[in-house]
Amino acid sequence: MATPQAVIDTSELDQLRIPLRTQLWRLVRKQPLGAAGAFIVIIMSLAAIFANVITSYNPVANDLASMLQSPEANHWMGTDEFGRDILTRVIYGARTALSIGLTAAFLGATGGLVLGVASAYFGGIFDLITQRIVDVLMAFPLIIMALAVVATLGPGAQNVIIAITIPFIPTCARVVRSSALAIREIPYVDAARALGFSHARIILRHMVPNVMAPYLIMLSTFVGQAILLEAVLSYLGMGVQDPTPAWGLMLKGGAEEFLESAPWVSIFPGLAISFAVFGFNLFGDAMRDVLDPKMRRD
Amino acid sequence: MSAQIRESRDKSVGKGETLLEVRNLKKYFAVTEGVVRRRAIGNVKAVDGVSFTIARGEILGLVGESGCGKTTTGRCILQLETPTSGEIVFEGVNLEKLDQKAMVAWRQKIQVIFQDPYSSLNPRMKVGEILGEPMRVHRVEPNAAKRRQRIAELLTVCGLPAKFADRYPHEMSGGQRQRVGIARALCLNPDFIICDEAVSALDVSIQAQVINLLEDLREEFNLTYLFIAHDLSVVHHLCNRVAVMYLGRMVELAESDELFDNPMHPYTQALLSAVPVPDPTVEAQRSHQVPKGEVPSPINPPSGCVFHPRCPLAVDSCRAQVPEFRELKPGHWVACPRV
Amino acid sequence: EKGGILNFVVAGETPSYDAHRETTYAAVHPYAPFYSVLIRVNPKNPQSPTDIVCDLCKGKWKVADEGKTYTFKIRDDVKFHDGTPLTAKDIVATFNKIIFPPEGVPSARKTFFKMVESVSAPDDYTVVFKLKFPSGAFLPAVAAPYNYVYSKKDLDTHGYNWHTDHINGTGPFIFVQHQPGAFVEGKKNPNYHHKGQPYLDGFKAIIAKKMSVRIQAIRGNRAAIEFRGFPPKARDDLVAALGDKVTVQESDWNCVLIATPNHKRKPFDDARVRRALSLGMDRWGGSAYLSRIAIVKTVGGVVFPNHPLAANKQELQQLAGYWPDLEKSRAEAKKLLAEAGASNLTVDYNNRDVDQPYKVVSTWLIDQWTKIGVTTKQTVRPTPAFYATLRKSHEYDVSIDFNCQSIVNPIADVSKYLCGAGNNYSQCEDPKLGEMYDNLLRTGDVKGQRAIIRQYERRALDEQAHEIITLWWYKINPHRSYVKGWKIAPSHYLNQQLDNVWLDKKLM
Amino acid sequence: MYAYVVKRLFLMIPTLFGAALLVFFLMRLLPGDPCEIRMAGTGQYADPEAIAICQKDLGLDKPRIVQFGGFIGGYFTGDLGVSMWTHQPIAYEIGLRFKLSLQLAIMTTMVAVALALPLGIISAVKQDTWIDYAVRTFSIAGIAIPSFWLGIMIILGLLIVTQAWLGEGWMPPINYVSPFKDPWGNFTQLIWPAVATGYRYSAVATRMTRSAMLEVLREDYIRTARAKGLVEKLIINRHALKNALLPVVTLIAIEFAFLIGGLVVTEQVFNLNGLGKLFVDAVGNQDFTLVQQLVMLVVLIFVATNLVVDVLYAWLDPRIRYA
Amino acid sequence: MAKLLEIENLRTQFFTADGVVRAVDDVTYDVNEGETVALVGESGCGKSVSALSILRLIPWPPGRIVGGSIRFLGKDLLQLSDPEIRRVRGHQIAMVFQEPMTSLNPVLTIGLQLTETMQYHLGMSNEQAEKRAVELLRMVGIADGERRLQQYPHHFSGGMRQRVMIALALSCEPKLIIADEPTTALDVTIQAQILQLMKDLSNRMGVALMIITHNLGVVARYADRVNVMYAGKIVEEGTAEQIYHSPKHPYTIGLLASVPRMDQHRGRRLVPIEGQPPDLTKLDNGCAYRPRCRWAFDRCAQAIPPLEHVGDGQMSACFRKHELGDDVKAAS
Ligand SMILES: Nc1ncnc2c1ncn2[C@@H]1O[C@H](COP(=O)(O)OP(=O)(O)OP(=O)(O)O)[C@@H](O)[C@H]1O
Ligand SMILES: Nc1ncnc2c1ncn2[C@@H]1O[C@H](COP(=O)(O)OP(=O)(O)OP(=O)(O)O)[C@@H](O)[C@H]1O
Ligand SMILES: [Mg+2]
Ligand SMILES: [Mg+2]
Repeated sequence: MATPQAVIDTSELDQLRIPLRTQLWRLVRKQPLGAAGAFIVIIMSLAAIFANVITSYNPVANDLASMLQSPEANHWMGTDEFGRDILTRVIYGARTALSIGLTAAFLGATGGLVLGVASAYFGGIFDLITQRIVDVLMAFPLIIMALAVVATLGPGAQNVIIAITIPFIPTCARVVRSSALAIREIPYVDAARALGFSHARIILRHMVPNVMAPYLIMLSTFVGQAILLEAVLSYLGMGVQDPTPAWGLMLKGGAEEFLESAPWVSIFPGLAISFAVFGFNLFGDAMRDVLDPKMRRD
Repeated sequence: MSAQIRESRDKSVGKGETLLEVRNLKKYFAVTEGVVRRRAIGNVKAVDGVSFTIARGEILGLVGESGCGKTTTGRCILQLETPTSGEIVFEGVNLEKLDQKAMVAWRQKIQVIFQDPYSSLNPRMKVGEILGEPMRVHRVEPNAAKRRQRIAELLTVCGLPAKFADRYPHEMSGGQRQRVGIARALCLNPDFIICDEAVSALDVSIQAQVINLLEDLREEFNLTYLFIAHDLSVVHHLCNRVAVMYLGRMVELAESDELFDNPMHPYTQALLSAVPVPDPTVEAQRSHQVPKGEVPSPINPPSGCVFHPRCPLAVDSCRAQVPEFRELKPGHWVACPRV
Repeated sequence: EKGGILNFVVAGETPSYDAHRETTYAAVHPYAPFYSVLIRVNPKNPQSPTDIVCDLCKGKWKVADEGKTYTFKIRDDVKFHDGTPLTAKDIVATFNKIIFPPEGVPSARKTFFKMVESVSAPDDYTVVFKLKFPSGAFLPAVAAPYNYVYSKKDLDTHGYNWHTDHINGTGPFIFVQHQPGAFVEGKKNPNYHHKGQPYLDGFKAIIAKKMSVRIQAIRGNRAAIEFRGFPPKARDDLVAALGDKVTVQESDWNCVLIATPNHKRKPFDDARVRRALSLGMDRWGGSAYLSRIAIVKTVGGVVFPNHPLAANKQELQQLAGYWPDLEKSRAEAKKLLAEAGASNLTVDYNNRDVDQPYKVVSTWLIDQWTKIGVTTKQTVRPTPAFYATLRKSHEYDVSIDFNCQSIVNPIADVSKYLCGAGNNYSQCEDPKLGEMYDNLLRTGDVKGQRAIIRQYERRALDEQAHEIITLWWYKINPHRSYVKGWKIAPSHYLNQQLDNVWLDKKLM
Repeated sequence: MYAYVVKRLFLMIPTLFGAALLVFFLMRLLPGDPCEIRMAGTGQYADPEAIAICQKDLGLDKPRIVQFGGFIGGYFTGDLGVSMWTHQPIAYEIGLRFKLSLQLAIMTTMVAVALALPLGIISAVKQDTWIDYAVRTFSIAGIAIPSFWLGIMIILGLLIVTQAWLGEGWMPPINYVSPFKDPWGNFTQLIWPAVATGYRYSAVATRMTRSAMLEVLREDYIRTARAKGLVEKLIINRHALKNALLPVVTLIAIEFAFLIGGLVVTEQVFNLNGLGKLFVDAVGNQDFTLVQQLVMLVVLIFVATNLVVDVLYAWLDPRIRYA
Repeated sequence: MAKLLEIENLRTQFFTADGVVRAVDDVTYDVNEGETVALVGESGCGKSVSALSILRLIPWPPGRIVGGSIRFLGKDLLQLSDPEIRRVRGHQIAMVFQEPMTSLNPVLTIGLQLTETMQYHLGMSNEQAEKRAVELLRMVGIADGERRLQQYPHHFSGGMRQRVMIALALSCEPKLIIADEPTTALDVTIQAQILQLMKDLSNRMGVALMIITHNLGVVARYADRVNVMYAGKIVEEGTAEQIYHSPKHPYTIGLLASVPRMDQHRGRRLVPIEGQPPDLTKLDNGCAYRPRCRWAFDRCAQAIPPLEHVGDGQMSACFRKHELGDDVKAAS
C-alpha cells in the first residue's frame, strides 16, 4: 500500500517566517502605545544601570551651599532642602524603583503561578483551602500588611519587596488558576493524558507553558503597580528609608512643606513615578493585546 | 485501490477477532448551574447503557446529533472519564482490572485524534517535540537520532514535509495540524484509534485529503478505528459498520451498506433523509421527511423510548417502555419495537 | 478688641483629656484654655523661666520652714463652668491626684513631685504644700501647664477617670465640643476670674497631623496660628507669600536633640570613639545651615541656652566638638578613632520617622560623620518601633533621642544625662557623674550651681561623651498678623490658656 | 436566589475569621504597644508604673489567646470594644468618620463614572483613531499617576491659580461640614480629593468600559442590529451598552470596595477626618483594637461587595439565574 | 424574471498589518426576484464579506469596499447616504447569520428585538408590532408567541433562535433575504427543518433568497442558481443542474469529486484537491487556483481568466473551460 501521494506544497507557509526586524517594526506599527511604553521602560532601565555614569552628583551627600535651588544649568531639576541634586536622585531613584518593582513583580507573579496552577490541577480540598487564603489576602488592607512586615522585619528595600509581593501572589494566583482550569479542559491536555504522561509532566510541560500569557501579563502590570506601591509606602513612611534615593520618599516632608516656593522638589519625582508606571502600563497593555487570545484577531 | 478490493476487505473484517468490547457503558455527569457558584441540579445521562464490539481492523462509525454522547463514549474508552458503570474490555482484558503499570502499557495501544486541529496541539511545542515526547517518555525510541528519523518518517507518512518538525502549530494550516494530530496518534504504534470528529472542522477539499490519509494508514498499520462523526456522508464513505446514537442510547447498529440502504429505526430514517445529497436530480426525487421538534435535554430525557416525542410511529407503549436493542437481521440491531 | 473666633492648628490629638496622665502637648493646646492652674509662667513675659505668677492663687505665695512649706492664698471669685465655686479643697484634691494617685490611676509626672510630703487646705482659701526637703524643682513642677485644677466634687462623684472624657474647669473658655480627629471647640467663659478676659468669643483647635497641611492652613487663612513651631523655610515662604499679613515670633526652644551612643556595644564603650563622634560635628556651621531648614538653631550644652546656668559661648568652645577650629577638631576625631582601632567605623543608627527635626538633623549628622570617615547605616523607624528600639531592645550603635521640657528648670532637666536616669538610654555607668549631680542638688546658690553644672557638662559631653548633643531647637511661630496678645515662650507647652489673645479686626 | 445569598453569607465566615486571625497576630508582632507610645510624649522618663497601669487597663497583660477570644467574642455580644487609645467605643469612633469617607467614596465614584463611561465608549467606538489613543493615554496616565501626588499637585495648582486670580491663595476648607448644612462648602472641600482619587478610579473603569465595549462591538448581535438598519446611536445605547455595562458595573463595585484603601493616602494629603486617616492614626498609635476592627470593616466591605456584585450581575444579566 | 440585485465588479479589501486582504475581488452576479441563489466555496474565500458588502456592513477599519457597484431595484447601494442605506437594511434586504447562538442580543427580550425593526422601519406602534411579532413567530413554528416575546434568547434552543432570526428577517417583508450559513451550527435534523422553512416561506412570500454555504448538498437541494467562489472571485455560475452535472471549472469539479456521497457506492475513493487555499494577501496576476489545478498551463500564470459564458447561462472563469467535459466523468 502506498503512502499518501502528494506531499503538501509548503512554499507559501515558509513565508510565515519573517525576519525579527520586520516583526518588530510591525509590532511598533500595530502597538504604537506599547512601543512608547517600551521606550520609556528602556530609558528608565538605562538610567538605573548607568546612574553613576550619567550624573556626577552624589545622590545622598548634602551640599550645604546649594539647598532648595530652583532648576538651573547645574541642577536641571533643582535641589532639595539638603542641597541634593534632584535629577541625580531621580535617576538613582529609578534604580530603587526598578530593583524593587522587578523583584516584587517577579516574586509575586511566580508565586501566584505556582499556587494557581497547583490549585487548578489538584483541585479538591487543596484548591478550596488555597482559595480561602487567597480570599483573605485579597481582602486584607495592604497598608497593614506592609506595616507589619516593615515593623517586624525592619524597614529596608527587601522588606518593602516582601510587603509588596504578598498582595501580588493571590491576585496572580486567581488569574492563573482560572486559565489553568480552562487549559485543563483543552484537548491537548487530554491528548497528553491519552499518551500516558505523568501528572508532573502534564503540569510542567503542557500546562505551565500555556499559562505564560497571563503570567507575563500579570508580571508586566505588576512592575508598574509595584513601583506605585513602593512610592505610596515610602510616602507613608513605611517603605524605603532616607537617605536612599526613592521617588516616593522624595515626595515626603519638604516636598510638601515647601510646595509653593519650591514646587520642583515635588514635581519631578512625581513625574518620574508617573512616567515609569505609565511606561510599564503601556508596555503591559501592549503585551496583553499581543498575548491575550481574546483580543487577537485570527 | 479498486472498489472490489475494498469491498472484499469489508467482508472480511468484522468477522475477525474482537479487539474492543463495550458492555452496558453508562456515564452520568452531575450538572451544575450558576456562573458564580455552581450547584448541582441533576444528572446528565450522557451515555446510558451502550454496548458494542469492534473487531480488529474494522472502522466502526458512531453517529448521532450533537450532545447524544458520542464523545463521552470515546472518552470513557480512553479512560479520560471514569465510567459510571459498565465494562470496557480491550484485547480480552477488562480495563478496570489493570494496575498502574499495565495501564501505561495499555495507553500506548489506544490513541485519539481530536476534532479541533487548533486546540489539540500544545501551542508551545514544536511539532518535533510533540511527536518526540511520547516516544521518549515511553522509551519507544530512546535514541535521539533515531527518534528524529522516526519523526521524519511519521511526518512523511502523514503527508507533511519532514522539515515541519521545526514548526510550531500556529505556523501551519488546519489541515496540516490535523495531520500532525494523526502523526501523534501513530507515534506509539497503537492498535486502535478513536477519531472524534477528526475531519469535521476541515474544509471540503482538505477533508477529502485527510479521509484518504486515514484510510491509507489503516491499511498500512492495520489499525482499527472508532470513527465518531455527525456527517453521515463521511461515515457512509469510511466505515464498515455504523452505530447510531440518540440521547445517550444506541438506537441502531448495522453494517454500513445495510444501514444506509435499509434503515429501520425511525430516527435513523429521519436522519438519513435530512442529509442532502450533492446532486439536484437525486434531491428532487428524495423524500424529505424530517423529524419534527428538537432533541430533548439529556438532563430530563423523555420516559420510555427517548425518541418517542419526535417519532412518527410512536404509540402509547413507547412512552412507558424502554425498547430492547435486538438483532432483527444478522448483524443489524435496532432499538424499536415497531419495526 | 474683643470678640472673634481663633482658629488654630494642632499637630496631634491626645488620647484623653486628662492632662495629668498624658504627656503630649496635644493635651495642652486645645484643652489648657478650659482650665486654670495654681501658678503659671507669666503670660505677659513667657520668655522668662523664673517669672512665675498666680493664676488661681492671690498675691505672692509664702515660703517658710527653710523652703519646706509653701502656702498659697486662693482666689474666692472663681467658679467652675458648671457653676460650682472653687475652693482650696479642689486644689488639694487635684494635687493629691497628681502626686499621690490611688492605685491604678496613672499620673505621668508623679516623679516630678518626689519632694512633696503633703498637700492640705487649712481653710477654704489656703493651700499648703509640705516638702520633705527644699528643692528648686518644686515651683516649676507646680507651675507645669498640665496641672489642670479639677473640681473635688467631680472627682468624688465621678471618680478619677471621669476627666479623661469630660471637661469641667475654671478656665477662660468653656468646652463646646470635640470631634475626634477633626477639632476641639471652646466658647468664652463670661465668669472668668481674670476680669475682662478672655477677649475672644471662642476658639477652634483644628487637628492636622501633617506639617504641610498646617502650613497651608495658615497660608490659606483656614487657621491663624500654630503653636508648636514651623521650619524656617515655611516661615520664609509664608512671609514671602503673605507679606505683612503674617507676623513671626521666634524663640529658643527648651528641647534638644541628642545622639545617644549605646555603651553596651563595641566600640562605643570606648570614650575615644564617642568623643570622636562629637568632635566630627561642625555645630557652629551646622547651626547656621540647619537653622535655615530645620527647627534647630542654637549651639548649647546641657542647659537651655538662654538660662543663667547655661554655658556661654566661650565656655562651650572648650568642649570637644564645640571647638572653633573645625579642622583641628576633625583631625582629633580621626586620630581618636585610629587610636581606638575604629578607623573604618560603621554606625548602626536608629532614627525616628519624623521629619522635623529628627530626619533633617540626622541627615546632616550622617553627612558630618562621613567627613571623619565614619559610615552610617541608618534605620528610620516609625515612632512605636523607634521607641521599642531605643528603650527596650537597644539594637543600635547610636540612636537619636531628645529631651524636651515645659518649664525651663535646669536642675531637673540635666538629670537626663545622668547614667541610670530613667530617661537615659545610653546604658552608661558613671558614678562620678552621679556624685556631681547629688552635689548640685544640695547646692543652694546660683554661682555654686553654675560651677557644678560646668563640671558635670564637661564630664558628660566631653571627657566621657556619654551623650552627644547636637543642637537645641528653635521655635518659630509665623502667624496671621491679626492674632494679637499671644507671646512666644521657650516651650510649646507654655502660655496656652489664650486668655489674653485677641484678634485685630482691622487686619483680618 | 435567597438560598444562594444565605449560602454565600456563610461562606464569608471563614474569610472573615482568617482575616481576624491575621490582623490580630500581625498587630501583636509589632514592637511596642499603645501604652508605650502614650508615654512617649516628651521624651521624658517613661514611668514603668504608669505603663503597667495602662497595660493592665487595656488588658494587654492577658495572654494572647484570651485577648483574641475577647476580640472574636465581641462579635457574638455585639460589642466591638473600645479604642485602646481614646477609650471611646470603636463603633462611635468609626461612626464619626464613616459619613465623610462614604460621601467621599460616593463622590469619587461619581467622578469616575462620569468620566469613564463616555470616554470608554467613545474610545471603543473610535478604536485606533487619535481619539482612542488620546483616551487611552489619558486613562493609562490615570493609573500611573500616584493619587497622593496628584492631590499635592491639585493643591499647588489651586494656590497658584487663586493667587493669580484672587490675589490671595485659596485653600479648600479644612473642617468637614455636612452637605446638608453647607452644600457649597462641603463641595469645595471634597471635590478635590474626589478628583484626585477619582481620576485613577475612572482610568481603571475607562479601560474596562473600552475593552468591554470593544468586545461587545465585535459580537454577532451587533452585526445583526446593524443589519436591521438601526441607527448607530440606538445600537450603542440599547444593544451594546447594556452588555458592556455588566463587567463595568462589577469593576466599579469592586473598586468601590477598594476605595477605602485608596482613600488612606488621599485623606492624608487633604487632612480629611475619614476612615483612612483614622486607620493611619490608629496604626501609628498601635491602637490594636481599633486597627483590628477597621481591618475587619474593610474586609467585610470587600466580601460584601463581592456578594453584591454577584447578585447584581445576576440581576442585570438575564442569562444567569440562581434557583 | 426581473433583476432584483445586480452586483458588478465588487471589490472589498481589508487593510491589515500583514498586507491587503483582497477578500472580494471583482465579483459580478445578479439575483432575480423570488429566486434562490446559492454562494458556495471554501472557508475564507470571501462569501460572507461579499454578502456583508451588499448592506455595507464591512467594518472600517480594517475593511472597505474599494470598487464596483451594487444596484438594488435600480439604486446603487454604494451611493446611498447613511440614513438611506439604513432604510434598506432589514427593510428591503434582510440577513440571517450563521451563529444563532450569538446573533441575538442576550440581554434584550426576543420581543424587543423583533419589534424594534418594525417600529423603526414600518412606523408601527408597540401593540401593532407585538401583534405582528406573535404572528411571525407562529409562522416560523413557534407557538405561544405572547409568552415567548417576554423571554430572552437563552431560553431558546439553537434551532428556535434561528427561527427567531428568520422571523426577524421576514418581519418587514423584504425583497431579499441573505442567509449566511444559516444552518452550519445546527444539528442535521434541525438544519433540514430550518432550510425547508426558509425555502417554503420565501416561496410563499415571493422573497428572493441568497444562501451562503459550503455544503454542496444544501445547494443541490434548495438552490435555483449557484455561484461558486474561490479566493475572492466567482469562478463558476450556473443553474444547480449545470453546476452539478456539467461543471465547467476545475475547482467545481474538484469540489464535487472530493465530497463523499451517501447515494453512491462506498467503494469510491475520494479525489481531494491537493494543497491549500491561497493567502488572499498574496494573490498574483494569474488564476488563483492554478497551484492546485490539474489543468493548469502557462497562460494561467499570466492572466486572470475572466468569467465568461459557456452557453445556456452558465459561466466559468477558466481558460480551458471548453476542454473540461470529459474529465468530469472520469473523476466521479
Ligand atoms: N464534563 C461534563 N460535564 C457535564 N456534562 C457533560 C460533560 N461532558 C459532556 N456532558 C454532556 O453530556 C452529553 C453528551 O456529550 P458528548 O460530548 O458526549 O456529546 P457528543 O455526541 O459528542 O456531541 P457533539 O456532536 O456536540 O460533540 C451532552 O449533553 C453534554 O452536555
Ligand atoms: N475583519 C477582517 N479583517 C481582516 N481580514 C478579514 C476580516 N474579515 C474577513 N477577512 C478576510 O476576508 C476573507 C474572506 O472572509 P469571509 O468571512 O468572507 O470568508 P467566508 O467565505 O465567509 O468563510 P467562512 O466559510 O469561513 O465563513 C478571509 O480571508 C478573511 O481572512
Ligand atoms: Mg463530541
Ligand atoms: Mg462566512
